[in-house]
Amino acid sequence: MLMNKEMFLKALELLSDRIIDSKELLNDLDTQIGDSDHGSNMTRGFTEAKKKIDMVKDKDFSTILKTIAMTLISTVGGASGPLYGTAFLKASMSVKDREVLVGEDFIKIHENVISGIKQRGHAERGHKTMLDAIIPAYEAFKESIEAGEDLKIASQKATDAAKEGMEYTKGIKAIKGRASFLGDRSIGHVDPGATSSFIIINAINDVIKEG
Amino acid sequence: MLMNKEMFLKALELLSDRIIDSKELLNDLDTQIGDSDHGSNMTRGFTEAKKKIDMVKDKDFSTILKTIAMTLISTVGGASGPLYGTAFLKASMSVKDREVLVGEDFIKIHENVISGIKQRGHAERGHKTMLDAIIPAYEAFKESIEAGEDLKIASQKATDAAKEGMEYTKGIKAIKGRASFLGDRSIGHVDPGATSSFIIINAINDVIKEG
Amino acid sequence: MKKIINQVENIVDEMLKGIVKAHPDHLKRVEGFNVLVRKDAPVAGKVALISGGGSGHEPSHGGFVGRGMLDGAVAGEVFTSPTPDQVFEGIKVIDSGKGVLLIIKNYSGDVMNFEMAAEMAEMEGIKVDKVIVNDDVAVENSTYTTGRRGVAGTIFVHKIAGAAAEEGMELSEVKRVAEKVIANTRTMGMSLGPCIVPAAGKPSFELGEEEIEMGLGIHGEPGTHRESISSADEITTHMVEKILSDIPFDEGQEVAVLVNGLGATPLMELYIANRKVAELLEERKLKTVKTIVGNFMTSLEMPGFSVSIIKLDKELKELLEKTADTPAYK
Amino acid sequence: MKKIINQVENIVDEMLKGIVKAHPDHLKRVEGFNVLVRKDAPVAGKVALISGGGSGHEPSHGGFVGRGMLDGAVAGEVFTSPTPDQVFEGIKVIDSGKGVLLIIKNYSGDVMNFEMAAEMAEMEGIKVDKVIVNDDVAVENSTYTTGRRGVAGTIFVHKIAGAAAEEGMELSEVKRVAEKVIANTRTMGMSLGPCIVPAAGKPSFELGEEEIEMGLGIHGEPGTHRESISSADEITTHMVEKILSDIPFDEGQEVAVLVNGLGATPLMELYIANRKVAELLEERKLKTVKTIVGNFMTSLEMPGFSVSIIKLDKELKELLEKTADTPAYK
Ligand SMILES: Nc1ncnc2c1ncn2[C@@H]1O[C@H](COP(=O)(O)OP(=O)(O)O)[C@@H](O)[C@H]1O
Ligand SMILES: Nc1ncnc2c1ncn2[C@@H]1O[C@H](COP(=O)(O)OP(=O)(O)O)[C@@H](O)[C@H]1O
Ligand SMILES: [Mg+2]
Ligand SMILES: [Mg+2]
Ligand SMILES: [Mg+2]
Ligand SMILES: [Mg+2]
Repeated sequence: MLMNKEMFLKALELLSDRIIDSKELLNDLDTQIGDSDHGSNMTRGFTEAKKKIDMVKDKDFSTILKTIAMTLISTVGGASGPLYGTAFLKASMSVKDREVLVGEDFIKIHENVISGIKQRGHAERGHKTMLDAIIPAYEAFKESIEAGEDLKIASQKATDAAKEGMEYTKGIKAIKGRASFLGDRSIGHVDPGATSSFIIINAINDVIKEG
Repeated sequence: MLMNKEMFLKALELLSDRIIDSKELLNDLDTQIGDSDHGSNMTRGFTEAKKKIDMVKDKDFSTILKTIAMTLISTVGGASGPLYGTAFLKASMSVKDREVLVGEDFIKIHENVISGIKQRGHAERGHKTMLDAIIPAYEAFKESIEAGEDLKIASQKATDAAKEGMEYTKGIKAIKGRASFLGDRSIGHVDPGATSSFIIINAINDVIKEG
Repeated sequence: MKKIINQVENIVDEMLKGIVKAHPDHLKRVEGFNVLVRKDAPVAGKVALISGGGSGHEPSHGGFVGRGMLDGAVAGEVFTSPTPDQVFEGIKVIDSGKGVLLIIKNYSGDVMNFEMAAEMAEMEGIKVDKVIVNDDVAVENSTYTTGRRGVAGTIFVHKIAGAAAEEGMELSEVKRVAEKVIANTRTMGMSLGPCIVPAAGKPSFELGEEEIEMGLGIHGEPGTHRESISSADEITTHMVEKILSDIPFDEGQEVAVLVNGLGATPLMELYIANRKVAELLEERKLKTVKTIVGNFMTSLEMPGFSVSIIKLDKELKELLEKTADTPAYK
Repeated sequence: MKKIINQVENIVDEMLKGIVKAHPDHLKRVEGFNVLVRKDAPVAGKVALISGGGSGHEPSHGGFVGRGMLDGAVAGEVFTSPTPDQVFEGIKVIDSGKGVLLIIKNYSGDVMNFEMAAEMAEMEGIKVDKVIVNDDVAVENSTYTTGRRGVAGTIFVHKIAGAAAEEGMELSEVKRVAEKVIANTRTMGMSLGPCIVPAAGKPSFELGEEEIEMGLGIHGEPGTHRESISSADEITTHMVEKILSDIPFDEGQEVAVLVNGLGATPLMELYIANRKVAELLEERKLKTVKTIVGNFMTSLEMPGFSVSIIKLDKELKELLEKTADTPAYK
């Protein structure tokens, strides 16, 4: 199976809505180990992004993703703004000229997104950030696709891995981001950015599942 | 009966102790309609006064009372400092050359204290101040003495009247002092200054009763 | 009660020590007294100004000691008027022979203690006079009662009368200017919650989750009434209207504004309120020539604020615009 | 949550309007942006300084815009770094051709957003450079982690680098001075309670009746640990010792001190703490040449304070003592 334009737009809408619905959850998580704003930041960004998507929905994948990227960069702020902005920008660059997306496209997106986030934020896996949800998702996805499994299966495996990665952040100490200032006190709380990343991956999976 | 030097010193000590013990009560009353400090103010003053009394206890009545007056003026502050300071100063002037105090002396003290407080604070009876305890006490005392009753009886009647006057302040609106800024909201709370005045009158009565 | 303090009895003394350590160029303490005076006091040939009151209103009053404002500030215990001997000592130290003006806020305690000090000073041959600040519009006016409180508008008296003295005016002239300021200044305050007087150890009042106190002073006392919290714009409008309805303002009138925090209100919120104040005054066609925003006359850690407006004529405006150099106002 | 605000979404915009209304002589707003710049920006022939970060730290950063300090300040949402396009706009408006120094506090968000803005500015041919402030000693140093936070000590960077720019130094020189300030500044903070981020609507953490947070930053985050409240002297001693043990101080070293309130701490308490700071520095034979006490880098309505100490050499001392004219620092 593959992801067509209709599914693509549906996925973007669903992930935006899911983020907006999770505002309070993400703020609460950020209150534990940060400054209480991750939900507000992401909601501000994706509320604006939804409006912008509507204006460019007839354009190609790359343009739409770039529009989201620029919107996030100029509305989210904080650490998550540049990082998710960079992520969408890298995704945009990964799908130039594509009209549908297949497994290999998603692998490429993942790889570029991860390298972009690492470059911007200098974090690695295990630092208790969004990367702890995204990298396991990527690895599970890639293994599944390379084993010849269908996009649906690979996407489900990626989502499960993202969830596990998100939950894993609860047990570890933050090395990067605001939570790192807490030292050992950051242990015992799930990372808000890993949670928003899981929410996004999960929303995309829900669209793929149905498609 | 009359009040001798020993009783006089005992009365001063008891009234000081009673004020100090009532610190929290007086602060609490002042919290309702003022600025929470009447107990602290009075306690600061009478703690210091006790030390000073000890240094002049061999002197005459007038000197002792003047010492208290000057101590209160320089340690209490607020509205109650100048008023109680003036009251003790007027009392001091009323007992020049006396070696014991009889009914008439107490009438004279009362009269001078009341006129001193009125002069300093421009308040009248019914303005919800210490005068609402002191003036009724004076009237009851004077009537009793003039009817030929003993100091013990007169003092008890004065104390009962002071108590009634203090309780009466609960139902009226403050016209003078900080509580006046509350307007009708001052109704329903006993005046802290009337309470401290009652406490003082009551302590003196307790010594006279025993004497 | 959580406070950054040591022994409650030592609060005022330790605070004064900390002020002097912070501002050694502006002020010094009169040894043995809770009195701060200008570093160069007495200033020869200048009428001296003294103010003060209970502590807990910082930066009032010590923060306004310096060139162009006060010569001396007397600190009582928290929310308790200072005693006459303290005020008297301050008067003696700052008098240069030109006389001393006492700036008193209208509270029975302040009035009585400062008056007793004035009597003591007069007995020593010092020329003294006084003004009584009563800018609070929350309290209805009446000749029968104590009258209105003196609150944050007192800052305008310090500043403008301070400039008058610095200009070399005589005592009677400085007093005239101070009284003109008082006659033209109005203040209204509100609060979101209580403060805790350290010696009492308990909140000065209790408010519900959605309640605010309107029309309150600067000593933690309750206000004139309670209401439900509304928006910054609604609250500010209510306060400004209360002021504008208390004293007639003509179109084109020049005014100065003080948006004063009571201690725990973030500057962010004061600026949000100031935006509305400015808008309301523009609507009324009043000309705001100076705006002051910040914590100037506080009530310990009370959350809330007051708005003061002063009508300026040419003289007051010029004096307000003169420079001053004090720890809290420059 | 009781606050003097209107719609939560409008807080930053309304606050900026209120600031401009209060200080029209010092600053103006870049239309359409949450950026405050000097009234006379760009200042010809002068290196420009820009700072900023999330809102909620008032008077930081807009309050330090003016002669001798910042040329521009960018305001993000409450506790949220501003976006790169906002910072970029500020850079464009203040650049006079001599280049712009970005003063960034060490938070991933601030660093990334300001860096992206710098990239945009460089693409337009504007000379930019940056310094990253990391004065907080509460966080243990490590090359592995994000490093230390930038907190109240940033005020010294604004002041001293601002004076350097005003003196006509080139961008590289201003940067050198700023880095010297950073290398010599240390801060430690504590809190008695949480603050409430308006959009979140809930306290940032909960503390027991007798608990305090030690070693916390300026975004309502919990600190490094909790302890029972002790006296002002004990708390202050702990903080000063943490600072003095972090950087070697020789006897006779000249220093400046900032006792900074986090928003809801009465000035009274800051002065009480300052008294102890002064005493401790005297005991160590350090020479305090300047003391600043007040709310400079706040955390909304958080009760608490921080102590910052900077080691001064001749150059830093002279620049610190130059006059500045901004709304919050003169
Ligand atoms: N350097 C980094 N690399 C990757 N992710 C990061 C980094 N710093 C922070 N994050 C992520 O950003 C999240 C916080 O985002 P947000 O609360 O919106 O920004 P801020 O921390 O500036 O308030 C963290 O939970 C973490 O997942
Ligand atoms: N003008 C006045 N005349 C008589 N008594 C007064 C006057 N003003 C205040 N009082 C008394 O003083 C009491 C308050 O004293 P206190 O709390 O110590 O001073 P303050 O009001 O300055 O805080 C009031 O309860 C009242 O009884
Ligand atoms: Mg955050
Ligand atoms: Mg009182
Ligand atoms: Mg009092
Ligand atoms: Mg943030």
